[in-house]
Amino acid sequence: MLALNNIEVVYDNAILVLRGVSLAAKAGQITALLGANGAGKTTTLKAISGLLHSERGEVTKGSVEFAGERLDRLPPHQVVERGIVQVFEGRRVFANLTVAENLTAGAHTRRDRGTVKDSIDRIFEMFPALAERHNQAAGYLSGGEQQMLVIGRALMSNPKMVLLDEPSLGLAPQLIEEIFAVIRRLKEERHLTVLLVEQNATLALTIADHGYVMENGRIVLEGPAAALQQNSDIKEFYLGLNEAGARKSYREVKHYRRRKRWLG
Amino acid sequence: MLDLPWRFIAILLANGLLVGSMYALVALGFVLIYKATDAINFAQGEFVMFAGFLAAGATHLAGFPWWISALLAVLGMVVFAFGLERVVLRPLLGRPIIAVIMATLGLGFVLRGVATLAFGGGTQTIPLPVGDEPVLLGPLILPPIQLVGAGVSLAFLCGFGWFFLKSRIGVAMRAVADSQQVAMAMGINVRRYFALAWALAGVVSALGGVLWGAMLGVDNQLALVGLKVFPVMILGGLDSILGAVVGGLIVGVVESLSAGFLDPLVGGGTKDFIPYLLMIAVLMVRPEGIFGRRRIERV
Amino acid sequence: MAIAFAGLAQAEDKTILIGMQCDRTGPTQVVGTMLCPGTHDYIDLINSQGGVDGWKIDASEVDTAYQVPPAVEEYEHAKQQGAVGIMIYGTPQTEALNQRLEQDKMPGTSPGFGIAASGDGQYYPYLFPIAANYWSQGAAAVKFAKDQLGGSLKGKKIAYIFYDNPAGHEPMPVIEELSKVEGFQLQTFAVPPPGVDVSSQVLAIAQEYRPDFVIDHTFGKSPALIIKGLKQNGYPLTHVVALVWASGEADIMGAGGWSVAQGYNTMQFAGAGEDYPVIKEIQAMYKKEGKEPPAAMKSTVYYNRGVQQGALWVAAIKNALTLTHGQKPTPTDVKKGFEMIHDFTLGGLNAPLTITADDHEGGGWVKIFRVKDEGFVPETQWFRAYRDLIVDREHKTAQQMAKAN
Amino acid sequence: MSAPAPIGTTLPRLLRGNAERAPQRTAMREKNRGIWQPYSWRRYWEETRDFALGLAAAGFARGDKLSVIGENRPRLYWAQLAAQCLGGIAVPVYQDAIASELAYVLDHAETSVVVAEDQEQVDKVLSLKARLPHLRLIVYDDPRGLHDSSSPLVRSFEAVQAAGRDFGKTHPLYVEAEIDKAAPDDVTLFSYTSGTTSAPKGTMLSHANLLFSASSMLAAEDVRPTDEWLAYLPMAWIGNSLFSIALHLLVGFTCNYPERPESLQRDARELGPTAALAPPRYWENLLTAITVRAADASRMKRLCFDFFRRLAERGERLKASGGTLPPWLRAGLRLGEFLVYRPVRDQLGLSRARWAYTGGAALGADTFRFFRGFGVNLKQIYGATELAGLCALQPDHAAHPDTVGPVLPGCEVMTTPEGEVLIRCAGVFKGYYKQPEATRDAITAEGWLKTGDAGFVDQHGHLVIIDRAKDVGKLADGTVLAPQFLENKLKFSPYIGEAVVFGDRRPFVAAMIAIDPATVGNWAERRQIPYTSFQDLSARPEVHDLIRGEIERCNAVLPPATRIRRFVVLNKEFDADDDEITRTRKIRRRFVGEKYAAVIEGLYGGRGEVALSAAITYEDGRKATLQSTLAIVAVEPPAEAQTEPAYA
Amino acid sequence: MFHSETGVFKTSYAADMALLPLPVARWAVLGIALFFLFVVPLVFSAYLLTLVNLVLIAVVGAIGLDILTGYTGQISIGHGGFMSVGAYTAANLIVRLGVPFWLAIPAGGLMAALIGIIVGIPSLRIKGIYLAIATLASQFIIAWTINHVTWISGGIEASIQVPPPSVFGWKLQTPEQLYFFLLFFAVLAIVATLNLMRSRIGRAFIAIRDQDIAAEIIGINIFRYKLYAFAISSFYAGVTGVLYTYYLGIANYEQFGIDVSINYLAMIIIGGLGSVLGAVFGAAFITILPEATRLFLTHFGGVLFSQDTIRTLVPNLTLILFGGLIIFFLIVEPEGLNRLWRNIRNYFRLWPFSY
Repeated sequence: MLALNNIEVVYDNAILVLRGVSLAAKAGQITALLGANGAGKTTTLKAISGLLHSERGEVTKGSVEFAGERLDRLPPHQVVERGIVQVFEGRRVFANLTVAENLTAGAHTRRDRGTVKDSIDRIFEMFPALAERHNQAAGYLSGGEQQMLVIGRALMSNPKMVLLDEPSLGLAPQLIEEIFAVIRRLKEERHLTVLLVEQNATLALTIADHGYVMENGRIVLEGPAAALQQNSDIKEFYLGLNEAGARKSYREVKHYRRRKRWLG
Repeated sequence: MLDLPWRFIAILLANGLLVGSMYALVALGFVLIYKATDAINFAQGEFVMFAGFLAAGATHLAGFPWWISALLAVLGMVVFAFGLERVVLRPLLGRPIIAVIMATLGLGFVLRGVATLAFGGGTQTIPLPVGDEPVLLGPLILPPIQLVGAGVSLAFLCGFGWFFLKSRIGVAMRAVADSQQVAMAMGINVRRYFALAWALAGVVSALGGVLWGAMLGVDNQLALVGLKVFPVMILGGLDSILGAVVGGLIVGVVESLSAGFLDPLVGGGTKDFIPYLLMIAVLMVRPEGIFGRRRIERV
Repeated sequence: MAIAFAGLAQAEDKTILIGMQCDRTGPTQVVGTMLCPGTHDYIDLINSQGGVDGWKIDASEVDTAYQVPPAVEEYEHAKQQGAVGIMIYGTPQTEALNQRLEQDKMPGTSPGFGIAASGDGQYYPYLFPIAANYWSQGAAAVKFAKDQLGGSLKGKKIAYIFYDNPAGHEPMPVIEELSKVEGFQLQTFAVPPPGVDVSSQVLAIAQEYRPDFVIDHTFGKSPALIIKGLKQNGYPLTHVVALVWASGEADIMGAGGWSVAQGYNTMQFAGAGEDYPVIKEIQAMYKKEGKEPPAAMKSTVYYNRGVQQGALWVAAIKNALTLTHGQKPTPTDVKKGFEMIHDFTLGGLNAPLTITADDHEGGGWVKIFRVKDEGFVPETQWFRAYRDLIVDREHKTAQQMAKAN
Repeated sequence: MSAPAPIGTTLPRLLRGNAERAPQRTAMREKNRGIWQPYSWRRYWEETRDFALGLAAAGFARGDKLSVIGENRPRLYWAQLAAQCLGGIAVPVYQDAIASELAYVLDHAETSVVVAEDQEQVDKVLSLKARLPHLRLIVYDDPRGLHDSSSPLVRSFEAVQAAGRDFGKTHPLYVEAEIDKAAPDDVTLFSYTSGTTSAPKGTMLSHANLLFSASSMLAAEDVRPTDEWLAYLPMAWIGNSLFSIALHLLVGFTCNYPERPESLQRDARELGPTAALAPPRYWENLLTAITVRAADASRMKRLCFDFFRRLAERGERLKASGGTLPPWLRAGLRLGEFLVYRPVRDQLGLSRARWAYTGGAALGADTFRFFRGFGVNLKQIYGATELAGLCALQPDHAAHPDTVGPVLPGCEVMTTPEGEVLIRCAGVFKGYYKQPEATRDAITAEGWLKTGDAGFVDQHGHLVIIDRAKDVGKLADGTVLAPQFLENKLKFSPYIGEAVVFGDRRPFVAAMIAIDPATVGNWAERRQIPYTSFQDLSARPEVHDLIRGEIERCNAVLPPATRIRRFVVLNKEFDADDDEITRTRKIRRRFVGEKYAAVIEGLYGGRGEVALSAAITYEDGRKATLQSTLAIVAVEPPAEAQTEPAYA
Repeated sequence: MFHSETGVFKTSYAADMALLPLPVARWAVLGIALFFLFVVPLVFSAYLLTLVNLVLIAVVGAIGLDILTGYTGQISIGHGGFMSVGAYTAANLIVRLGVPFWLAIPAGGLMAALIGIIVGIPSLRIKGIYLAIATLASQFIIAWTINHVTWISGGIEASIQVPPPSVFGWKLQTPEQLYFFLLFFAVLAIVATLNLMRSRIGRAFIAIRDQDIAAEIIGINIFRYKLYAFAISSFYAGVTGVLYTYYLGIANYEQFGIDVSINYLAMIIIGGLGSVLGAVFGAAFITILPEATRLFLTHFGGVLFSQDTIRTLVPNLTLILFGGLIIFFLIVEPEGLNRLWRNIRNYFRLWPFSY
């Protein structure tokens, strides 16, 4: 459904952030994109959603194709119109707008303005906590509620595909489970295609169908989620497990890293 | 009862309020742009001047009646603002604040040069059909042009306020103001809204240009109105329309009173910097201005 | 060898160069854009008639935007190109160039502005105000008020509204001194630069202080706004007298036109209006060339002052050429030429101006024109007031300055 | 050139002598946070002495072994010298060795003290503790993460020195006395051979061995006390011990240590070493980097570079064939020197280098010519661990890609009827530690060292090395095949990272190629060829076409019989962790042949693809298996071939 | 291409901080020094020297503003005010007490620094645009004070005439004499700033500019360093004011209006923010631009326009060029002339590669 072909992303005409990144997300599946901080995951999402332009970034080579159409030259609002919507990490609500206004803003690209109200109601059904606070400024919601709001807001555009950036970041474990349950439900019930960027690889690989690993702006490994869960490097570097399969503790922090092989 | 010259105070107050509401109109131009695009338009004064020149030029060079001239000024400023946003401001998106400040300052110079070359160096008038005979209101003597100006200003300020709060475009504009990037991700064509904000600022400038131009006459110096408006919008809060109104009124009154009472004591000229002193005092207490929104800094 | 752009503009053989400064883009551009064309037109007129004893005059103009550094820079430039003198524009510029003029023995003119004390030719040998300075203007305004108010100012209230910069302050001591002499009450009202907003000052004058007479010494936009404001507040403009830089057509137009400003008294050191032979000659020159006379000519007050400035320079050069017997004059020759100007009226455009080695002001003559119908109508003859007091003041100040340096 | 007088001294005595003669001269510089911190000879000596005292205090005695493990750091040198001062033996080991390798060497050498660079190495050694019964002490240099190490074995370098100074108070002149006890013939260094063929062997080298090599080198080459030497080679490599210890002590030049391996290129440029030694791999990588950088430069620069590169190559070929350069070419080269060659040398940090060596393996002729053309005085040297590093080098006037120059003064050379090169000199080693049979296999009764290399001496008296004797094979039709020659030709292509060529007793020549991920990745991006990982990239048909093109270019200058007819592109890089290459990056051809036997069969089997099942070893010892299918690509024979003689 | 960087390494931190690590740079600086010491005064006409002198004065002010705005990230639209503080302080000292220049200049600078600190106090609470406007306010307040407090302004004319500076009894009056005087201070400003920026204070400034909250976290007392920046920057401005005063022979606050503040901002923008060299380039560029425009149009504009048109064209075109160039640089080359220079330098430095 979505295919990135060998894209190169350059910021400020000078800083090369992504080199030759290619990946594919199949319709109705959850595709996980793993990698350490600064590996280029978010940049990849922005290359898809067109938001690079606003940060002086540019897809200088390669192409992004969605349902057979080139996306890489499109401005973000046209990408949303094509059915892809990005959810930022860090729960970026419109803090000064109310919950309802946030959702209204999410439906900006929709032509069928009459049904926006119904959609808002459906979001409220999905997230009852939001309904209670529909008139409150979104900035005052709790972290979990804000995460629900940004997902709900993204759904307001009736997307075919959602790019989810670190939905678990900074949330309590219980909330994370809740959010991931929602993601799984969206896939199963709405047949939503999801490209999920996560540092929490354990979690991501449990709900994903396929996974990619990025490092220094390149894809270094790909494979079905189940296979990746078994990969030695993945275990070591993303699942945080040592040989014995036990979790490493912070006391064992090392000033060096093991050589990675990235062989699948 | 204190032995104060009450009538004089009333006159000063009225004068201050009238002038202040016209300040508010020019400040609105700043606020619109700042709210939507995070940019400060240091050429707002030159916008007003340029609009004034357009209106005066249309009257004097082409002989149009005042209302066509005013309309032409509005149209001209909208077209100009659109073009400006595209050519100058868009490339500067996301750049440090000083870049936008300097670009608009530079723009100011260009506008001054162009206006003088195009319309000549002398002072031109905009003949609005407003009489010169003062309006007597009880003890008050009110210049009619100021009354008209204040009326038009307040009407527009109310209109804009409603537009922002209630309309779908208003919600989108506020979303853009809240976070450009997120708005973009929601499919809001941020550039279009930037252009819209500049265009609206163009409309406001055109109104300001016609009103202030009619009051002061149109020449290069009209741009200096822009300098008067800084304390207005900072006092009110850069991103608040209500703030622009209140700030305008406060500055108008403070200026008027200080000129009336302080000037004779210290030898004059206080009204130029008293608003700035007030502004600094307010900033020290509330850095975001009276109605401004506190911005949360992310590390 | 000197690298200079001078080579680009090799002066023709028989050309006398005058440096000319102007403000066409700065705060006083309203004046500059009207005045400077007048000077150029007069010099063009003389050149078109074959120049002065066969010498063409070249006034090389530079826009300083009322800034001092460009003025100094351009002065040096003009000096290097061999200028015989410099037309200064602006009071701060005059002050900055004063020492240089003396050092370089280069005459400079500052008509109607500059250092008031420089009327004293002993202490300011190379500076020529060649028109009534601010002190003379202030004194004349008081005299005019006195005459208008029936010959006595005792117990009367006079408002002095001024542009709040050094030039605006300048006449103040004289007027204050006269208030003691004449026994009137004086209150001052400052208009802060850039003077785009005078409403509260006008209110204070018209509504609060309510003087018997107003002396207006403002520049730029302010005069127009003051006229309009006083009018709107019901104050009679016949009781307002403006000093020379608040007395132009632009001020009347800015206020809303002749009809608004009816009765407004303007002070001039060059005649207002078009009814002078020299203006007619310039118009004829344009006609002959098949061109429209410049728009600046419509603004007779400033334009005529420009013409006057040009004419005085031409006169000085003519005198200098008699000293050199037709040889190219030096700056010092031109200085002497200025000091030989005697009873120079320019067909009534000027007061009968006489410049001597002692008196570089030329007598301090002014004339009041009142706005009537669609123009300026002379209200007085050429006159001057409290001359002894002014001259005395010039001497004292000049002495002080000389001591300080 | 006369044979150098035998040097009857030891390394520690040289150190002490240098410290006395020139205490203030700079002996070492260590780049730390951008600054080249200098150490004087006195400091070198004093630090070494203190550490030796500390070792003595810890019970380190004559004959004990001390291992250093890490990047080039002054302290690791001090530690080696300290051990040698006490009559101990220094056993440097490869810092990137995986656990099993390390365990083998440390155990085999019976190392009692390990001086490790940092936490990583300490952890590695600690994890092997159970397998190292002789290990008594682990000393670390960089304390990060080690301050509160719970192991009683672990101590900081400073702590050992401090203990040593205390020991010194009660034992004045202890170290000096120990130094004086030593004889030049004492074994002082174990250099574990890179072992292209089998498990590493501990080559025992004496002071005299090392100093012979160093002094004969000194006789043959322009080495000056003012030289700036950059020590970045693996410490376990004999070449490094020879240059950075023996020659350093003998000549007294300055040894400089780069900040980190990653900053080597920049540090080299800053320092501008006046002489350089690097293995072929380094020069190959450098050439690839230059080619890529030149290709990425702006048009004007690129045209300029390309033009003068061709000119240089032309000049080199002319010179090699003994022709004289026409005046226009001479002028062109002079212009090129100003416009391209000197700036490039400057960019590489080679503009001060009077000479540069490539050694340890053969360097492709094209690469060799390239650098010479660019004004780098690149020369081949030949040596072996068993010869304390060095036995032949090219004089300036006879640099040639195909020879390794005359043997050094004091060395003798002969070839066996089978074509194996034998060397005899004072540098010949003392034997393999604990392996007398192997020693007997290596040294003949007459004291000749069997180098294991096939070669001959040409008419100018220059030694020519063809390949490892065991690797030289014959095609089924009897054509002699020197795989290394072909491999070096292949590796001249910037796209080919490693190549292994087969053909012994086979009907034709086939190759296994590992692509250079950087350049091929770049190439793929430029051509809009999508790929995800290295594996994916290697499997791209476009990449196969690219490699086929490169091979065809290579074939064009080969005799038809030795042309490569089929190849596979491997989907992993050759990795020392997987034993496929040595730590000095030489192909273990035999091992590779066994490991990839299935692939090789596939290459000759005529099928279009072959299944690969390759074992992978992780650094910490975990193993995994890579399962995949490789495509076998056939190379069309070129229509018309212009051949260049291959050594056969 | 023309020089070698191989073998240029540092064995101490002092060497690492050296201003001119590369031999080629040392030669270049020597060449420039010879040019300014001999070629300029001997070859340039008095008029060109006048221009150079103005550039030299502007260099001091531009560098000063760059310390605050370019290096520390605090925008000031009030530098004209600080200059007038310096000018009047010095003028009063010179005229009333007969203070020599070597006292008057630092005194002017110090007074300006004091005022700068006061103006900088709001930077504790406010930043960015708000601070910019607060500095603008200071400009108005300073101007008003000078204009109205005759004790400062020396009389209602608010202009103080100042005798030329005298060095060992020599009065410096001609452009040639003033040239060396001003050159000394410009060079002093350049060298002092280069050294300042390599110091702890300089690094703190840059840290505050780049990420003030992060700077605070790593223990930089932001407020104190911001005040340092204001103080140092306004010290330079004060010195600039004194130099102007000596140069013009008059202290006049009207010469230090908002336009001057904006001019200086334009200098550092066009030159390239946060670079001493950029400030020098910018100062030269902005000072020469109007002259160049005028000379060009008066000499070559005659082909297209009448002299009268040119007289109106010149000043307005200068304005348009001035504003247009600011915008142009901001959009096309935000790092200014300094970046252009570096690009040229790097082109050859990396020759024959591009990185």
